[in-house]
Amino acid sequence: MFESIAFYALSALVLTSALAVVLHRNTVHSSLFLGLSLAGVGGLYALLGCDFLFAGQIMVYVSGIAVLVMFVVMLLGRASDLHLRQVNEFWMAALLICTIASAGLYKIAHAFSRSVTGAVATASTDSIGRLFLGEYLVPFELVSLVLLAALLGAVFFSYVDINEALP
Amino acid sequence: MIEHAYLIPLIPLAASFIILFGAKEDPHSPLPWVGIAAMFFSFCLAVSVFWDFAVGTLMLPYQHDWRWFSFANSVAGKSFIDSFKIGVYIDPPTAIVLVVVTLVSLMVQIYSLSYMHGDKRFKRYFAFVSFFTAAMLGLVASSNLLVTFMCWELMGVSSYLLIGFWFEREGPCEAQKKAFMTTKLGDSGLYLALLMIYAKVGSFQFPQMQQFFSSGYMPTTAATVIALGVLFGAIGKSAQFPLFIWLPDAMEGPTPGSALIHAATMVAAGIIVVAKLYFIFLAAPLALETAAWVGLATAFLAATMALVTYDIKRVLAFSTVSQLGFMMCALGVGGYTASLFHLTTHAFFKALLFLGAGSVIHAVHTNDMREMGGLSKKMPITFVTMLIGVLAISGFPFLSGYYSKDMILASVWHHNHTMFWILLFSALMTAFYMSRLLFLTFWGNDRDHDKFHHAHESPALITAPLAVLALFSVIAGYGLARDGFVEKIFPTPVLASASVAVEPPSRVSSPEARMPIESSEYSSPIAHHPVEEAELPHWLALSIIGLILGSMMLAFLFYRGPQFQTAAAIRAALAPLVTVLDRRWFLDDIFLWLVAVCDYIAAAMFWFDTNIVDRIFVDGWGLLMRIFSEVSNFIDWNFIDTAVDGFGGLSNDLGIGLRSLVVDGQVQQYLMYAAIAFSLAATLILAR
Amino acid sequence: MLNLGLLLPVFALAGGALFLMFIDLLLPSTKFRRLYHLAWIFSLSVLVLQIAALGNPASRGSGTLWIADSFGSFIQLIILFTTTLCLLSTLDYRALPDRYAGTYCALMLLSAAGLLILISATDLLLAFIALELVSISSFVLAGFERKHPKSNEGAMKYFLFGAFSSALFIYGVSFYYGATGGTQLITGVAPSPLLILGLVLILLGFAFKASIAPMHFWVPDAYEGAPTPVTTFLSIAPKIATFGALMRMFGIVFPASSYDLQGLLGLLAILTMTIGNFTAFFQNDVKRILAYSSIAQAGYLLIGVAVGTLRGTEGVLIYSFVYVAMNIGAFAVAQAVGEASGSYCLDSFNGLGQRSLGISLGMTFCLLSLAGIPPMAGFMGKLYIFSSAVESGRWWLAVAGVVNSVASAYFYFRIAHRMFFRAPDNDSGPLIVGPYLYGGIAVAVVGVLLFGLNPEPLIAGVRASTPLLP
Amino acid sequence: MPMLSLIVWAPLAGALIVLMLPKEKVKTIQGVGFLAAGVSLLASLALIPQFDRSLASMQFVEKWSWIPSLNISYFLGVDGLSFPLVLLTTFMSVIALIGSLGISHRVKEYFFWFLALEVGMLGVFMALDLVLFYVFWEITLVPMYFLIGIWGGPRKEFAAIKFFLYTLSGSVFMLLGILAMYFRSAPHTFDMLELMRQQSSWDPRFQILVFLGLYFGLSIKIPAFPFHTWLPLAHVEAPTPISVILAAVLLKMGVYGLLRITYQITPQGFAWFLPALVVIATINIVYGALCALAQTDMKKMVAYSSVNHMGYCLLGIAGMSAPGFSGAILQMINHGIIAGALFLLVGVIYDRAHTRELSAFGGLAVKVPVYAGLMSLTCFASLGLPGLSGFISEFLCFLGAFQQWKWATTISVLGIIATAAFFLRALQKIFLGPLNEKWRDLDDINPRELASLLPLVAIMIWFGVAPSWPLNLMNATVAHLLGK
Amino acid sequence: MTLERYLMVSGGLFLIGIFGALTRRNIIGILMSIELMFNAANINLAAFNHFLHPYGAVGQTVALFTMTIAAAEIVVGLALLLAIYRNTDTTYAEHFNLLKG
Repeated sequence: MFESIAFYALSALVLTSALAVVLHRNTVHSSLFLGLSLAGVGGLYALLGCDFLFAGQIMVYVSGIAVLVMFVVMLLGRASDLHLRQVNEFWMAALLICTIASAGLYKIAHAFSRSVTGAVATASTDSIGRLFLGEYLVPFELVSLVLLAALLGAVFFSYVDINEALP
Repeated sequence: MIEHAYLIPLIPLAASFIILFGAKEDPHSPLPWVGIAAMFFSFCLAVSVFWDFAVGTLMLPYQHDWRWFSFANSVAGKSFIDSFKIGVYIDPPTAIVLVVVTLVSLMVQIYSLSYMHGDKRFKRYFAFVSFFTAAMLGLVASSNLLVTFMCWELMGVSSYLLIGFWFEREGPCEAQKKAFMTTKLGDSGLYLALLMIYAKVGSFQFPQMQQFFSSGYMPTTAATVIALGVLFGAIGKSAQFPLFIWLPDAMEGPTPGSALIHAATMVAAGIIVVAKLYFIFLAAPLALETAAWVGLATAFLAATMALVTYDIKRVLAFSTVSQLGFMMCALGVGGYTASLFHLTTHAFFKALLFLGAGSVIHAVHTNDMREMGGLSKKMPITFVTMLIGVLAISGFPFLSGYYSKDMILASVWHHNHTMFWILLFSALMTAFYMSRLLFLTFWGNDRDHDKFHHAHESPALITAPLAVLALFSVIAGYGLARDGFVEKIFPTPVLASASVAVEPPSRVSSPEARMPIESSEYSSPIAHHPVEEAELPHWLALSIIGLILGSMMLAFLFYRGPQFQTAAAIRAALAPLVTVLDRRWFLDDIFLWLVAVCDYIAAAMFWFDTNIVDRIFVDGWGLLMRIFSEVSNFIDWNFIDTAVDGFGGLSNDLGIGLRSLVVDGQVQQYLMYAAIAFSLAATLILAR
Repeated sequence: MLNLGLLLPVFALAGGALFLMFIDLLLPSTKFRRLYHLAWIFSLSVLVLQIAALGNPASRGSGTLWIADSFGSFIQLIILFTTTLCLLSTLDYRALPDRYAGTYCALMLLSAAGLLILISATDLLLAFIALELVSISSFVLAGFERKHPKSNEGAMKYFLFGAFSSALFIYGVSFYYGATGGTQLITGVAPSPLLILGLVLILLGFAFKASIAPMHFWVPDAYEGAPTPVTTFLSIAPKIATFGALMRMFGIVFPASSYDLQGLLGLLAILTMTIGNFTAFFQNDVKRILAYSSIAQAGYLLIGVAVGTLRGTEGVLIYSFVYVAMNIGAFAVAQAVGEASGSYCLDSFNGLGQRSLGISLGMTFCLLSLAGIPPMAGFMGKLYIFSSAVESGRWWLAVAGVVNSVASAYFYFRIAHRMFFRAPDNDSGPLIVGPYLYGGIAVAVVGVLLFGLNPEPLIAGVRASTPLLP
Repeated sequence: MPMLSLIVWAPLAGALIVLMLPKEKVKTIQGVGFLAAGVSLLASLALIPQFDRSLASMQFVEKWSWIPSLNISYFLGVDGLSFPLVLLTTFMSVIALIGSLGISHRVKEYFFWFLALEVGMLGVFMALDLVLFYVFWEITLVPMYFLIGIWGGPRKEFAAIKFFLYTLSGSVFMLLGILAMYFRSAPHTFDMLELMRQQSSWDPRFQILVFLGLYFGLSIKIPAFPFHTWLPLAHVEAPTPISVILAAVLLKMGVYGLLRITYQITPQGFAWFLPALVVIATINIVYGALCALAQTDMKKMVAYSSVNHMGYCLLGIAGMSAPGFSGAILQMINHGIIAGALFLLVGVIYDRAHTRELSAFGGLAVKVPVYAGLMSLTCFASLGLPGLSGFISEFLCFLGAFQQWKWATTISVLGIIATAAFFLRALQKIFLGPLNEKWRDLDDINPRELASLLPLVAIMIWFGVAPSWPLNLMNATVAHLLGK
Repeated sequence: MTLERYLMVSGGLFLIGIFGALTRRNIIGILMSIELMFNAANINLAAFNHFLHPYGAVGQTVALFTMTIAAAEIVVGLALLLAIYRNTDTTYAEHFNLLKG
């Protein structure tokens, strides 16, 4: 019962704030809603018993990414933007696409209307750790390379060369 | 000598090349003598062959073949190497025709020495004449129908060259083209006949073909079709109705050339080929009948046209056409002997007439008879020889034309009385218009003083050939008709027995031929036309002489004075008819119209080619593109109505359509397609 | 069994990248150019090592999430070769400031390492991470001319499209996980809607990298904007590696035939080549033309995947191989012209035939090869690919392929047309080509001719490589 | 001594040498070009005495493995069908090279492409492996594209690309047909002779499909209606020597393929298509002639006359009889000679007058008698005047076709009249009538042009009077072809 | 609670993400939308792990990887955006149309 209430509440939170992210005129607000939505997703993880994931979600997404985005938004945002429409002329087409796709996704989901949870939620950190250092060792190491590349890129792009900056 | 008969055509051929390439062009070149010498040599050869035959020391036919080329052939899934032969086949008619041709050509060349003297293409003319004669001799002497056809075509091209000899003027150019094209039209019939003959017989050797047709293997329908094809060829070449239109125009060429083309050689070739292939006609009664009627129509129509023409050469041209009609008609009614006899005599007197006319033209520098008159005083030799020629062609008793024409009339009389009367009327017209020519030209007073004043008798090089030909015009008829010699020379072929013993056909290629013969379907081996050693009833023969003399008298009455008012009055009275005749029964107009239609069709075809067929490719691609672009437009609701600007002629609808997918270069447009792909995947895959 | 040794080349490259970054710190700024040399030597030595290991059975086998088979190593050779040549041609590309050489080379090597993993991966997670490694490196590489708005824009579009398709890919992986309970590629899974949708989404994710329609839209923009050596790299290495991965997935593990995906793949193949060829008609920028051309080439390659037979697989490998030669040649000439004239506009090719006949002929040969005209290598590749379609009875694919080849000849010949039929703009002398670029062109042209005239070694090599380990 | 390889590759060697020469050394380049083409010509002439005319099988066969994994071999050989065409090619190449001496612009490239073109043409006639055949077939396209596009007339670029795309779109379908045959054979092979042996077990439906693919490619090259429209454009825009090659050799590749591949490997498809082929042949003849009649540009007229003449070849083939085949092959040779000469002649006058409009001339026979004579002779040869080479082949074609297709042959024979009409009209407009004063200073033909024309004219007369020499070359083969 | 509900939430989130990616004019908006799509995938993974494959934590691990990758991507993206903003002074997607056709 609690689970249902929590689920629906969290779902509503996730979806409405997601809608707000994509629809809100003010990009700053959008980024705030993004954090909210991501937090809601974290809540869903918790409901599913994914404790480590929940923690990761809050730490990486809500406190990392969402804040980073907000930071950039504020860096690049301009007051004038608030008066501009933030949705382009494709919205009708996009809506159509999403409507069409939703039918398919609904059908997929519907196939699992009877599958209820079988296992009791247990702490999964242990098995995650084993996977990280066992089967998924190489991906784990590889991710570091990805992050390294991302880092290189980020540095490269945001680096202001003294010589270049001069006129 | 007979074993060297192959030299008869080859020597003039060689001479023509020597003349053409022997030296630079020179109005006074001595090279034409080479041609004359060559022709004399050929003439001597031909005469010796004929003489040997006439005195009985030589048995004709003579045949000698060489292998020409071999090619693979296949019948019913079996293939083997077949070969064509090239060779001479001389039978009595051939022998005499060779003599006639070489003689006329010799005379024409001698005559031309003077006539063409000083022309800037003097030498070339003789080369053409020699070549032309060579082709004619080859046609006559060949043992292989294919070679005959080749010579036939070569003659066509040399007549083309001769008619257009003075190509700087428009007239000869048009005339030569017309002559070539018209005869070419006829040739296609002969060409098809050749194809059919080969398909049926499998050989082009005359003896083999004769054997095949005589033995009755040939279905009548096939024989008829073949014969009609041959006939069509002859119609073109021998200027029969309705293809005679080219001949009057062909008078644009040098007059001696006309004499050669229209007296002894090219126009006779049609008759000769029909005669050579007479065995086919014998197997095809319908074709024979057609030939007769075509000849009749030609004889009649041409004669009518000659009545109203004032151009001296044109009159002769129509007269030629008319006489050829006589010959064709005679062939059609079975008068083989008569026809070839007339061909022989006609060659002499028509060459004479042409050369005489040339002499006149040479003297007065006009073709229009209305500007002549009274020339007998100035040009006595020409006049006398022309008179002989006119009398001969009119059928004046005991001159050559009398015998041959009489024979033709006789054979027609025995065939069909209606035809006879029409033909007789044509003969009377012949007498009339030839006399008219004579009277207008030589009689009466001079109508054009200036021209008359300058006129003078031609030099000996011109008059001598006239005299020789006049001599032959006089004696040829009697000489040949005496003792039925003509029957010996021109024995009417009959189907029942092959006239010569030849080896059986090496091969009978047509599959039908191997089937048992069903009597109803195949022509019977018995001749349809039993040979009639017929003569006209005496009363008729005599009255014909009278009528001919009468019509000559009539011509005298009409055209005697300097102004020939009588004729003019009659002409005025019959104005519509005269117009019809002047316009040559509108046949020319019909042909011009046909040519125009052809041009129009050609233009339409070309339009079709550039605007329709060509676009199959260009727009084929375009269509492909359009289909794709429709598809992409369907996807792309940001349809951009882009003006199609052709690049490189390739339709670019597809490119435009595809490009419009991304024309804004906006990233979300790109994402859109990815999303569409996603949604399609999500729905379509699951709709299974 | 971890069997990490099988990933040795990857580690070598990644280590090389780290090493370069380290050296970068130590080198004085005047000598940054040496980093390029270092990088290509690195790449080349890995290539040599790989070749040396070809006959070594110890270098074959499978690890937990990866596999080292001859199929993979064949494609790895192609990738390493391409990387080497692209690094070399960078030496003759002036627009890149030397001071970023370290970053550039490191990213290039990382990207190559990612591709090596991608081709060996038998696990979707590993493949995903490899893809991301490649993507992120190439986003940066594509935008490497930081001050250049076109480069920026191309990188941005590339990035957005890439991120979007990554999302699709991982969404597909999640379905795959739902259907199989893992991320490893395993055979014999019953086709359920969940699985199929997952596979299709994964296909779309791969399609992004391989520039298969409808995920190709970024290609022309990114290619045009990116520095030319990077364009060369992007047009070859990721594409071929992705095709390798695609073939692993749809050839072996989820045979397209048993999952009803052949029609879809065939359709995508036709769509891809049609879009590529027909859109290329109207381009006036050579890099863009070549970009669309590379889209079209992906379409031809996809035919081989769609056919799914052994011959199709061989065809893809052969075609990939010759594609490297001809594409490198074409891009190298384009770069040489671009360097000389400062523009990649078609007009800058005007009269090249009169200026430098050799280079123009080389370019012509490469273009002919791309159009699939004998006796160039491209013809042999197409012959093989189309013959696989004919053999399996998919006439429509072969017909679409040949029709597209004809259409493609049109725009390839637009370049030849400019080179030979137009007069040079002004009295410009022979084209000056840097030594490294010249070498690249020479290698490519020799390859194009050699493998066109004597494809036997290539075919034999491919035949030895095709038996895929499951 | 692998003579056939020598013939094929000598021009390539020449091309490579030309490529290495500096472009200023025009004389050397020309010399190398002549040397290379001359080696080919001499080698092919040297084969004549060795060529056994009584054999129907392949001679001088060279077979080496080329791509063993696909069972593709380097397989050359000639028989009575291809040997005359090889001779024609080597011969016409030298003639065209003589004509090429007039090219003064970018000589190096010209000779390079020209020699490359010769390699392709020769290879097509010798290859006995379908892939090899296809490779050579396509090799001809590219040089041709450049030769038309660089040295052509005003619309050369469009003509070049149209030629290229048109022929390429045909040949790719041929490729599909080849592949289909490959996979049908067991073991898979591209060997033509082997396929000829195996074809009897293929079902008619398959043969028809394959035939259609092959025919599409071949018919474009021939060119058969309705795929002929590239020809007028390409001919008109190409430089003179290239028009010569195009007409003399390239068109023959299509007919050759028809006889070599479709007839022998897909006979059932061929037989199935015969009624259509005969209609196409008739259309080619009549329609080509009529289109030629509508032309005012000499070169275009000659181009359409090629359409018309290739119709004779098709008709002869459609007859499915030995005379027809002989005629078709001989017609190929003769048309090569005659059309080559015609294009050379048109080039001669174009070089002087810079126009090819028929109506722009008039009365030239007075000014340029030698030229007029040669032109007339060639025109007459082309319209099938007996005694010149066109006649015999035309006649054999008709002879072969007539037994089976009476009506089509009849219509075609009537088409001859149209052929005669357009040639005569052209002759009249150019040479006859009053002299157009504009051309008062026109020069007659010069020795170089004469040197390229006289051999052709000599052959025209030779083959017209005594066709046994070319026919003997092909007789055994043709007999074998039809005697199956 | 059934898997269906979770899948529907995830699907909804994914579609909202797609919608945003297609329609947000601001590039940052697009980036945020793509983050939503990644999260949708993660919900799927977690839910499948929980409902269908409860033994082991592969789904969760993959989700963690995804999170990391998404973070890496957004970092690069934002840096790129910064660089572009410096050059062009805009963050609106439709302003980037130099390259087209």
